[in-house]
Amino acid sequence: MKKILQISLGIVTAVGGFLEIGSVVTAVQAGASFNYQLLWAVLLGTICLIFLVEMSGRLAAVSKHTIVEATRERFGFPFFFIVMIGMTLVAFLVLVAELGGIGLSLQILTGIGFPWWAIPVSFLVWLLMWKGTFGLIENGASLLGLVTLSFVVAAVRLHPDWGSAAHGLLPTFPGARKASYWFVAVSILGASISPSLMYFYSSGAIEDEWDESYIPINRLTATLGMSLGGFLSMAVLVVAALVFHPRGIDVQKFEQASLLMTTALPKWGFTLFALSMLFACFGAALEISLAIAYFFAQGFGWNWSEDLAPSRDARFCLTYTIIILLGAVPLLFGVDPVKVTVMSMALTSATLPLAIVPFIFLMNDPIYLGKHRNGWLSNSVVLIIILLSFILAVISIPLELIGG
Amino acid sequence: MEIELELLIGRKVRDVDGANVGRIEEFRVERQQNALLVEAYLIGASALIHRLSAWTLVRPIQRFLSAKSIYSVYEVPWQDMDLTDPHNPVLRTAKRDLRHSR
Amino acid sequence: MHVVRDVLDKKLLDHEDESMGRIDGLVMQIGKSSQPRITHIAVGGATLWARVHPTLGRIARRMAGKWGPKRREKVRIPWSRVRTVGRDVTLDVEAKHAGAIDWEIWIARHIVERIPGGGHEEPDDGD
Amino acid sequence: MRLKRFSVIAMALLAACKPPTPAKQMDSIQSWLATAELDGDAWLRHAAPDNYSRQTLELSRETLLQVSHDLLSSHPPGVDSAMLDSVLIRSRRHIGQMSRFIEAKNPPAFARQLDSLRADQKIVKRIANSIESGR
Repeated sequence: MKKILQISLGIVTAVGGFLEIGSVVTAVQAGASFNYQLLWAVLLGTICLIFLVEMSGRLAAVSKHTIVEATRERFGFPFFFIVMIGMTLVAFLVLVAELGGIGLSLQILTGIGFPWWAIPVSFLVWLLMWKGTFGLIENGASLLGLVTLSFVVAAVRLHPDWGSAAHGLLPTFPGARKASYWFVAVSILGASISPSLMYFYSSGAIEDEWDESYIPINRLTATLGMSLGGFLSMAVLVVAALVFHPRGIDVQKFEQASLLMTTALPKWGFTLFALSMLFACFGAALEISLAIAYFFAQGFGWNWSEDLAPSRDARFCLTYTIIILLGAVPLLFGVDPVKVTVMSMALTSATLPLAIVPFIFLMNDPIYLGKHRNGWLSNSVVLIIILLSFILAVISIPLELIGG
Repeated sequence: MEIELELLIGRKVRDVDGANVGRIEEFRVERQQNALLVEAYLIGASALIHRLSAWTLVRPIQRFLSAKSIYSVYEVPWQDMDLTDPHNPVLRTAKRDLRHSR
Repeated sequence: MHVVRDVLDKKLLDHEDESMGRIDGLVMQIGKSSQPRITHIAVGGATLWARVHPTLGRIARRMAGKWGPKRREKVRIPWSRVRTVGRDVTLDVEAKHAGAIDWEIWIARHIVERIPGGGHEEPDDGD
Repeated sequence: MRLKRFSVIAMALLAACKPPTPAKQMDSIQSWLATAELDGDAWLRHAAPDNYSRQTLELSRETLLQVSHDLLSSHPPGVDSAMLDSVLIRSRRHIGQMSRFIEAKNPPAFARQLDSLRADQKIVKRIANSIESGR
């Protein structure tokens, strides 16, 4: 009975915490510009994420190490330092995007511009981290995040042509606008395959003191939770394809995306979108700032626990305090969060090998995982998808930039 | 003399004739009550693989490429290593006299 | 036992299982004809950054002298204080006195505890 | 190495954004006309709040102003610039009126402006297609 509860809670957190500004913006752009054509990217990214999240949990449960701890111990500090730079830079951009997403949701609800929200929002995020516990943050945020299920309702109410949607699940080569097609594909992959999520997940497994008995639970929650989450992003893409694509709206600004559900759910669509983004980005902002703090603390061997009083793990708390404060700065200057989002998602895929290749080494380490280490299937699936997104990223990012 | 062991990792080693042997990757030690006694230095790319305990990942690839052994790992007993200049370690023997540990 | 794989970069726990950093470096004694012995564990920024680049090491050392806890000499723990080497390395010293967590304490005292809700160093009601 | 890629991207960001093709600009013009139309439609159906709708109409109007200025200043070949200019000015006026009628809480007048905006959309579409075929 207890296990069933754990599993369902895990799935709820996974689903509620899945969407964030990255997955929504990229899915909306994909649907608006390329109809169902890019659904395959969401599918591919989700499959890869399922494998990676399952591995993160398994590593923590068996070796009692988080990914970051194991990386530092196995590869030594000099290499770890390179990974740290790459990951924290990208994660910081994502944090800016999430804080901006909260600001934008409040902007469309209140009419007050998002730069004004930068300070209060990041203060609130910081306060929750300062006072809150891990359970509160993880469960609370993702329970609120369940409002994102409204995207599915919207998708169903628009009666999409499921047949042609299914066609989108198979990769196809674009007719026109090739550069932008691949760039959006890359940012979708980057939005789905998020290393920070892995760091957060494995740290959570340690905070909840998982052992080998959790392996089946972990497998189940990772699979169900992440696939349902991926299903949510697909719903977003489908709605965008039905609302924006026929009208020739090419979504560049959050204000455009905000109209996503006004046709499917005339009465509540607008508010539901705003609230979905508000809660989703808020949860993601907490998650990502925790992930960054975990990264430093675990890498340097500081005390780290979201459940301790700040003075018991001072350096850990100081890290996320500084990160969150810095995250507010670009928004104060009115940097467009949507632009930050798209770029940070593309950069995520560009930096994926840096995070994932060492991780694959760890997942095959007999010392850490014994008989629970990866099989050839998981290894090849992950590596292939990672290398694919990396190559696509390296090619398409410059093209996109030159294209303006 | 005192040496910071962590700085030796990755240092190139030459033998008596000045021939390049490889990089120091690992140290095999005997644990004692109040110190670790260095028994041998592991040199070469395979030593790196061993250090990353990555054989389970590398062996299949090796087999797939049907390469007998990608690299040799040299296990140098402490007597044969001269660290008087830590920045360029030198062997007291010739490369050909080294025994492969794998 | 293999030092780099099994010891270096492992987490250090004091006698109360308080985390006190990682094994950032190891001090090796070599003599003319005597067998090399690893006698001390080195902890701290100066040791750590020197592994990335000597210059970084020097900078870290200089800053350690000027800022925060103002500790000039590197933190070294004799190997004789090592209890077990397993998933982590446990010592029979107290983190506070070893000097390995000077920064943790300094930041707690000078910054975190001055922020409302920061709590104090003794264990809190876990909020 | 990551840092290098990072700086490369940063530099590219600065160097990038050479003027897009007329076709691209027409796309973005249509996209923003459609945005204004969808937003207006949503407001009429009480599906979007006043503040947001006004701001979005403003945003569309400003973006349209900017894009059409860029487009016309480049004198695109095979386009009746005068006609395009006039229709774009007209539609911008409609959008401006719409946001004013939101303030005035005047749906009927708002609806009239919305209809004429839709009419202009069709004209712009025709011009756009002519460019597409012209390419």
